[in-house]
Amino acid sequence: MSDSEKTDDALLPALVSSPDMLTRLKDRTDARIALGRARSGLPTRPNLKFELDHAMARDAVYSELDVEGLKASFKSLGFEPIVVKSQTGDRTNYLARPDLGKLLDVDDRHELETEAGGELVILIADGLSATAVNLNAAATVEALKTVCDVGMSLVIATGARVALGDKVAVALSSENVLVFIGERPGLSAADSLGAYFTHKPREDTADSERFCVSNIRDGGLKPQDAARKIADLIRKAVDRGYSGVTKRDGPKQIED
Amino acid sequence: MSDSEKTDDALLPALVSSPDMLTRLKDRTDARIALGRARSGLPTRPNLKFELDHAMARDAVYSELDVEGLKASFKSLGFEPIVVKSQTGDRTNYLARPDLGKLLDVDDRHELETEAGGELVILIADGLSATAVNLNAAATVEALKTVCDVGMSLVIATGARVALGDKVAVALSSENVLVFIGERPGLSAADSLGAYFTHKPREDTADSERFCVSNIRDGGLKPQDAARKIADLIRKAVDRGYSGVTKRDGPKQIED
Amino acid sequence: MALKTSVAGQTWSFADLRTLLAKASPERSGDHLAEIAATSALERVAAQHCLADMPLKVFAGLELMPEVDDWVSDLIARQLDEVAFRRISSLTVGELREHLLAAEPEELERLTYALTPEMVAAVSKLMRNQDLIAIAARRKVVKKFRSTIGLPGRLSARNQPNDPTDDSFGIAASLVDGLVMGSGDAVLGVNPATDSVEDYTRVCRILDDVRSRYEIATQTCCLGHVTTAIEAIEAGAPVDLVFQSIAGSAKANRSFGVSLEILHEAEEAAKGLKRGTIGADCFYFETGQGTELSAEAHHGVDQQTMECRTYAIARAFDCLLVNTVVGFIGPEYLFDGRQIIRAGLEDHFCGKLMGLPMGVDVCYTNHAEADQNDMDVLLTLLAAAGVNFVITVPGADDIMLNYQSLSHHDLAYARETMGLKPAPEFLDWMMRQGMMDETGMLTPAPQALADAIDGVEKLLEAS
Amino acid sequence: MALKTSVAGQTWSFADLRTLLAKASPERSGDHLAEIAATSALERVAAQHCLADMPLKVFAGLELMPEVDDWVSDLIARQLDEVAFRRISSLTVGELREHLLAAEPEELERLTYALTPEMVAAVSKLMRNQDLIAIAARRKVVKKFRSTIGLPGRLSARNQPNDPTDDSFGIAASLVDGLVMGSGDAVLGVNPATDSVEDYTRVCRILDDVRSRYEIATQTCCLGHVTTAIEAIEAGAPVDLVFQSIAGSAKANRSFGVSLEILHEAEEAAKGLKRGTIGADCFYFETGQGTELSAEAHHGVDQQTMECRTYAIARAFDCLLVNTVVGFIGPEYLFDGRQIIRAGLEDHFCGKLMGLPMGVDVCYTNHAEADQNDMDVLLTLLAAAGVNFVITVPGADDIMLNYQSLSHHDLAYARETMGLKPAPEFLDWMMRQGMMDETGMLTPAPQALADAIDGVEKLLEAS
Ligand code: B12
Ligand code: B12
Repeated sequence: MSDSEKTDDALLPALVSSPDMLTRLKDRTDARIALGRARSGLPTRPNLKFELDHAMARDAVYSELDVEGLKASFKSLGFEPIVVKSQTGDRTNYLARPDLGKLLDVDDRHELETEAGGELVILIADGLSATAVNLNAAATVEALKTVCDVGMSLVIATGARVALGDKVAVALSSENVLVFIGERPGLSAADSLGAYFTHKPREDTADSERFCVSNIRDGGLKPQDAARKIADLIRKAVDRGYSGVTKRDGPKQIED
Repeated sequence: MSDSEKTDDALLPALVSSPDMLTRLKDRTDARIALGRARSGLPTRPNLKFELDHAMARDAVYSELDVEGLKASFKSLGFEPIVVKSQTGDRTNYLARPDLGKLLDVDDRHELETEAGGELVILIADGLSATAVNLNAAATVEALKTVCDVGMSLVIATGARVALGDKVAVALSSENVLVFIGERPGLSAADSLGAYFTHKPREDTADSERFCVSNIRDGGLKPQDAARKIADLIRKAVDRGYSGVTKRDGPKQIED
Repeated sequence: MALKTSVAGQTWSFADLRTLLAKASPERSGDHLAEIAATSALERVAAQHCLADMPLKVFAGLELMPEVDDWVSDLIARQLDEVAFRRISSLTVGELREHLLAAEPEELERLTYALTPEMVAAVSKLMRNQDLIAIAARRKVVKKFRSTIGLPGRLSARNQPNDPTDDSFGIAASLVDGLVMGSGDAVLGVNPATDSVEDYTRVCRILDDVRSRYEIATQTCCLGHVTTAIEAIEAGAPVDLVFQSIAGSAKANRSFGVSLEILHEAEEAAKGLKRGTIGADCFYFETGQGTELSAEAHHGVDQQTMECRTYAIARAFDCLLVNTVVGFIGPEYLFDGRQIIRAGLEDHFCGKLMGLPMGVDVCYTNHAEADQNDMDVLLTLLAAAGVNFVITVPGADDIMLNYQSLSHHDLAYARETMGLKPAPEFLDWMMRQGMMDETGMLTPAPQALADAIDGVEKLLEAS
Repeated sequence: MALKTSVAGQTWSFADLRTLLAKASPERSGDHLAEIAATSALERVAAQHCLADMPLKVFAGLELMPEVDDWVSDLIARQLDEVAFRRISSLTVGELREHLLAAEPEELERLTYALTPEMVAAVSKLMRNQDLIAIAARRKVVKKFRSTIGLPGRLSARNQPNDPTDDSFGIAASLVDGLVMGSGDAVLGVNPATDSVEDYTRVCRILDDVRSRYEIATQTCCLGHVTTAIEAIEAGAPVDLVFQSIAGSAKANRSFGVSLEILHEAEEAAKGLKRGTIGADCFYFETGQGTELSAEAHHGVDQQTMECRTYAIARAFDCLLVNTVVGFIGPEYLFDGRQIIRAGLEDHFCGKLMGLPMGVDVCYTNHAEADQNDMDVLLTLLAAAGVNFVITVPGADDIMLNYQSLSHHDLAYARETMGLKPAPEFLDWMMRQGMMDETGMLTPAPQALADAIDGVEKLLEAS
C-alpha cells in the first residue's frame, strides 16, 4: 500500500448479492427475498430491519379495538352494533386463556338473548390484532353488503376467539355467523383480517365445520375480493346445508 | 428363547458401574462420585436425585432467618444482640439488588450510631442461606469466644451482603468486623456458612482487604476448627495492621 | 397399581396414569391451561420418581382414556409388537431410559414397534435435553421419493414459498430465493391461502413446472386439506406428496376433518400416480403440541403425550416427511423460547424413536416470548440431534401464515457450521447448477443460476 | 460524533459511546441493575441501528471512560496494531459484522490485534447467536504446556476436584472419578477452600503426585490467589499453571488484589520452573460478566463490554486457558438460562476473536432461574462453536463452591454426540490405560484402571 490511509478493497465486506432476477422480482412480493448474504449470514441491514419489525409486531399484539370508531362506521353502513366481551379480562389473560376467549361474558349473553340476530350475524372481533380490524373490517363489510343480500345484524366483541361467534349466534338464535377477526400479526403485516363462516353454529362447533377466508388486507386479499369469496362460500354452505369439510366428516368416514 | 416370558438378559440396561475403588471412596467424600453411566449418560436414579436436590436447594434460597431463636442463643452466650436490616425489602428484591443489600436501613443506622461496638463487631447475616446461619452461627461464635478474647458485640441483619458489615462497623465506630453470612446453597449442602473478617473497615472497603473462611458446617469445616482459623486471622490482621491481600495492593504494586 | 411415591419426606399420590404423566412433564403453559400441570417443582420431581419406577408392562395394552371410544387408541393397541415388547417387558420406565441411552442404532430400530406412544412420552419426561439429542442422533430414519431424506451427515429443508394470495409470481420468486440458498431438498411446499380445488391445482402446477423444467431432484406439495388433495388428484393435478395436519385423539382429528379412511384414501390416490422415482414415501404430515387442547379434545392428557399419540397415526403411512410445527400456535401452549426448545427436542426424539422421518419447523409467533436467538439455539441443537429436515422461508418471515420460521440463511449456517450436506440427489443438482461445492458450501456466485431462473418469469408468463 | 439515529419515526440520541453500547446490548439483569440497559425493545433496536453505522475509527484510540485513570485502558491503547487496523479502518461496526461472517480463518487471525475490546464488544452486540457460533468455530486458538489445547475436532476439560475442606482423599477421589470419564486434558485444577501457602502447596503436591505417578499428559493448577502462588513457587511448590481471576477495570482488579506487575511477576515465576514439555503457556485466567459491577468498578460501562476489556489483560500473557465462569455469580447479573446461554456464547466468541484460548464454565447457581436443560443447551452450542475446554465435576455438583457446573458425563455426551476427541496427548494416555478407544469413546470397562487408581489410596496414605 502506498497510501497509508487507503483500504485494501479485497478486505471490504464480502457480501454476496442475490441474482439480478430476484432483485427485480422484489417489487412483486412482500416476501423478504434477495437479501444477499455474508457467506451464510444475513447482512446487517436486513437483520436490523427484522429486529425492528419484530419489536413493532409485538406491539401490535397489544393494540386495542377502536370500539367507538367502529360503531360509528357500522352505523353509517346501516347497522345497530351491539358491543360484547368475552370472559378473558385483560390482554395478557387473553393470550394465556383461549378457552375464556371462546366464552361470552354472562351479562352480555343475557342481553343478546333478548335480541334477534336475523339471517346472518356478523361478529367483529379483535382476535390477535385489533389493528387489522380497525383498518379492514368496515371496508370488507361494506363490500359484502353489495354482493350478499341477506338480513344482517352486527356485534362487536373484545377479547374474542373465533369460536365466540358460535355463542353469539346461538344467543341471537341465528342460523349463520360470520366472524371477522384479527389474525395474529406477522412480521411484515400486522393488519391481516380473517373471516370464518359457520352455518348452523352450535355451542360446540368444530373448526372443520367452518369456512375460512384469510389474509384480508390491502397487501393481501383485497376487501372487495374477500367479500366476493365470502359471499360465494355463504351461498355454497346454505345450498349444501353445511359449511366446512363436514361432508367428509360424517359417520360413514369417521369412526370414533 | 424357550420361555416366552423370559427376558433376554443382554438387553437389560447396559449400565457401566464405576471402578470398585471409587465406590469404596464414596463414603469419604460428599462429591457425587461413582455414579456409573449408561454409555455417556447419567443413570436415572442419580439424575432424579439431582432434580430433587435442586428443587430443595432452591427452597433454601428463600429460607428465613430465625431472628428470635438466634437472639435467644446469643443472649445465652452473653451478648445483647441488636437486630437491623438492609435496604432490600423482600427476598426477590434481595436477589436482584445486591447494591441495596450492602446498605443499612437508615433508621437502623441512626440507632446503631448511638451504640458502641467495642473491639470486634460480629454481624450475623442471612446472606443467601438463612438455613446456614440458623444451624451454624451460634456454635461458631461460641467456639470463637473460647479462643479469642477481645471485647465483642453482636448484630443480627436480614437482607444482608458481606459489605453490610463495613457499614455496621462504621456506625458502631468499631475497628474490626467479622461477618458470618449464609453462603449460597449448594446442591449437596444448603447450610454452609462463610466468615469474612475486616480490619479497619471503611464505607468502601474492597474485598481484597478482607480475610475469608468459608464452608463452615458439619460436613465441611467444623465450627471449632473454623473458630481457630478465624482467631488466627484476626491476630494476624491486627499484628500486620491490615486484613486481606492489601500488602500487595499498595501504591508500589498497583498503578491506577 | 399404586401410583404413589415417597419423596422428600412426603407421600405423593396420583389419581391415574394420565395425571401422573402430566405431573411428570417438564413445565409448559398448555398443561397449566389444561389445569393438569404439576403445581410445584417438588411435585414434578415426585411424579418423575413415581414414573421412573413404573414397569413398562403397565403401558402395554393401556387404556389411557378409558371413558372415550377413540380410534387413535385402537390404532395404538393394534400397532404394539408383542414379541418385540417381550424383550423389554421387565424394564421400568427409568430403566428404559438407561437402555435407550446405552443402545446401539440397531437396537433402537428393533424397538420401534415395541414401544407405544405412551411409553415413549413417559420415558422422554425423564430425559434431559442432552439425552433427547444423543439418542435421536443415533436413530436414523431414511425415506425416499425423488430424493433421499434422513441420511447421516445430511440436513434437508422444505422450501416454503407461501404467498398471502397464492400469487404465482410471488410463489415463484420466493421459491427461487430459497433454491439459490440450497433450500428445497425435502420438498417444495406451499400452504395455500385458499382451499379451493382450483387454487390447489394451480399451486401444484407452478411447483411442478419449476421442478420439472429445471430437473430439480426433489418433490413438491400443496398443503391444502387432504380432501382437497383427493379431489385434485381425481381431476388430474400433478401431486407428489399428499399433506395433512393430524392430532392425537379422534375428536381432535374430527375437528381437523380427518379420519383414518380419508388418509388411506389419500395415500392410495397419491401412490397411484407413481410419481416417485427412487421411492414411494408420499405422505407429508404436520403435528404440534397443543392442537388437541385447542380443539378441546385432549381428554385430560398432557400435550406432549397427545403429540406422541399423533405419531401412531403417522407411522401407519408411508410418509416422507413428518413435521412438528413446534412454536406455531402460540404462547398458550408453549410460553417462551425455552419451552419451544424443549418441545422441539422432545417431538424430534419421540418421533424418531417411533420410526418417523422427523423434521421440525423451528418457529415462533409474535405473541410468544421468543426471538431469533432462541431459533438459532433450537436449530443448532436439532442439527446435532440429526433432524431430517427443517422449514425455511425468505428472511425467516412467512408472510401468509404470519409467524417466523427459519430463513434460508439459517439453513446455510447450520449446514456449514455442523458440517452437514443436503440430500445427495439435490446436492448433485446444486453442483450441476454451480450453486454448491461438493461439501455443500454455497458458491460465491449464485449468479450462475441467473439465466435459468430468468426462465421462471417466462414460464409463469406463459402459463 | 453525533450518537443519533432515526428509527420507527422517532429520533433517538445517546449521551456517549458507553451509553450507546449499553443500550445496544441484548437484555441482561446486570445492566438493569446498573441502570444502563435499554428500557424497551424499540430503544434497544434503535441503539443497534446507531451502533451499526458507527465507523470503526471512532473506536481506535477511544477513551471509553475519560474521567478515570485506568491501567486496563492504557493497556488496551498500547495493544492496538495500527497497521493491521488500517486495513479495516473504513468499515462501520455493521460492516465489520459482515466482514467477520465472510472471513476465512486466516483473515480472522490477522485481525486479532486490529480489534480493540470495545470494537469486539460492539460488533458482538449486533450478532445473532448463530453468528457468534459460526465465526467462533472458524477461529481456532491453540496453546500448549504438556498437552495441546484448542485443536480442531477436539474438546478438552478441566477436571475440578474441589473439596470443602481441601481434604486430600476427597480431592483424589473426585479427581479419579473424572479421569475415568476422560476429564482433565485441559488441567487438573482445584479451587482451594483456604488460601494459605501451606494448603496451596499441599494441593499442588497431591495433583502433581497423581499426574506424575500415572504419567498423565496434562497440567495441574491450584487456583489460589496469584500472590499465594508466587510465595509457594518461591518455597518450591510444583506449580504448572499460575491462576488468577481478573476484571475489566483497574478498580475491579484492585478489589481482586491484582495489578499488571503482580501478574507479570507470577508469569515469570512459573516460566522459571520450565515444567511445560511441549509448550510454555502457563497462565490460567478466569473472568465472567458482572464482576466489575459487583465491585462497583464498572464506571457506567455495560458488563459485556467490561468482560471484553478483561480479555485485553489475558492476552498480554502466555495463557494456556482462559475460562469465563459464565453463570457463576448469580441472577443479579445473568437472570436465567437464556441470559446465561447468550453470555456464554458472547464471551467465547469475543475471547476467541481477541486471540484467547477460551473455555467456558457452563454453570449456574441455585438462586438463578436455570437448570440442567439450559446447561445441556449451552454445552452443545459451545461444542458446535469449537470451545477449547469446559469445566467438569462429579455429578455436576461442586460441593465447595456451591454451584452446578457440568458433570463428567456431560463431557462424554458432548464428545460423542459432536464427534470430538480429547487433546491428542491425553487421548493417547487414555488409550494406553484402556479407558478410551481411538475415536475418544469411553470403553465399557473402566475397571481396567482399577489397579492403577488403587495406588492413589496408597500414595495418599504415604504422603
Ligand atoms: C393458528 C392456525 C392454525 C392452528 C389453529 C389452532 C389454534 N389454537 O390457533 C392449527 C395449527 C391447529 C391449524 C390447523 C389447520 N389450519 Co390453520 N391457521 C392458523 C393461522 C396461522 C392463524 C389463525 C389465526 O390467527 N386466527 C385468529 C385467532 C384469534 O383465532 P383463534 O380463535 O385463536 O384460532 C382459531 C382459528 O385459527 C381456527 N382455524 C385455524 N386454522 C383453520 C382452518 C380452517 C379451515 C378453519 C375453518 C378454522 C381454522 O382454529 C382456531 C381454534 O378454534 C391461519 C393463517 C392466518 N394468517 O390466519 C391458518 C389457516 C386459517 N389455517 C388453514 C388450514 C388449511 C388449516 C388446516 C385445515 C390444515 C390442514 N390441511 O389440515 C388445519 C385444520 C384446521 C381445522 N379444521 O381445525 C388455512 C385456511 C385456508 C382456508 N382458506 O380455508 C389458513 C388460512 C392458513 C393456510 N393457508 O394454510 N391452523
Ligand atoms: C461468589 C464468589 C465470588 C464472586 C464474588 C462476586 C459476587 N458478587 O458474589 C467472584 C467470582 C467475583 C469471586 C472472586 C474471588 N474469589 Co470468591 N467466592 C465466591 C463464592 C462461590 C460464594 C460467596 C458467597 O456465597 N457469598 C455470600 C454472599 C451473600 O455474599 P455477597 O456479599 O453477595 O458476596 C461477596 C463475597 O462473596 C465476597 N467474596 C467472594 N469471594 C471472595 C474471596 C475473598 C478472599 C474475600 C475476602 C471475599 C470474597 O465478594 C462478594 C461481593 O462483595 C465463595 C465460595 C463459598 N462457598 O462461599 C468463593 C470464595 C469466597 N472466593 C474465594 C476466592 C479465593 C476468590 C478470589 C480471590 C479468587 C482469585 N484467586 O482471584 C477472587 C477475588 C475475590 C475478591 N477479592 O474480590 C475463596 C476464598 C478462599 C479464602 N478462604 O480466602 C472462596 C471460599 C472459594 C474458593 N475456595 O476459591 N468470588
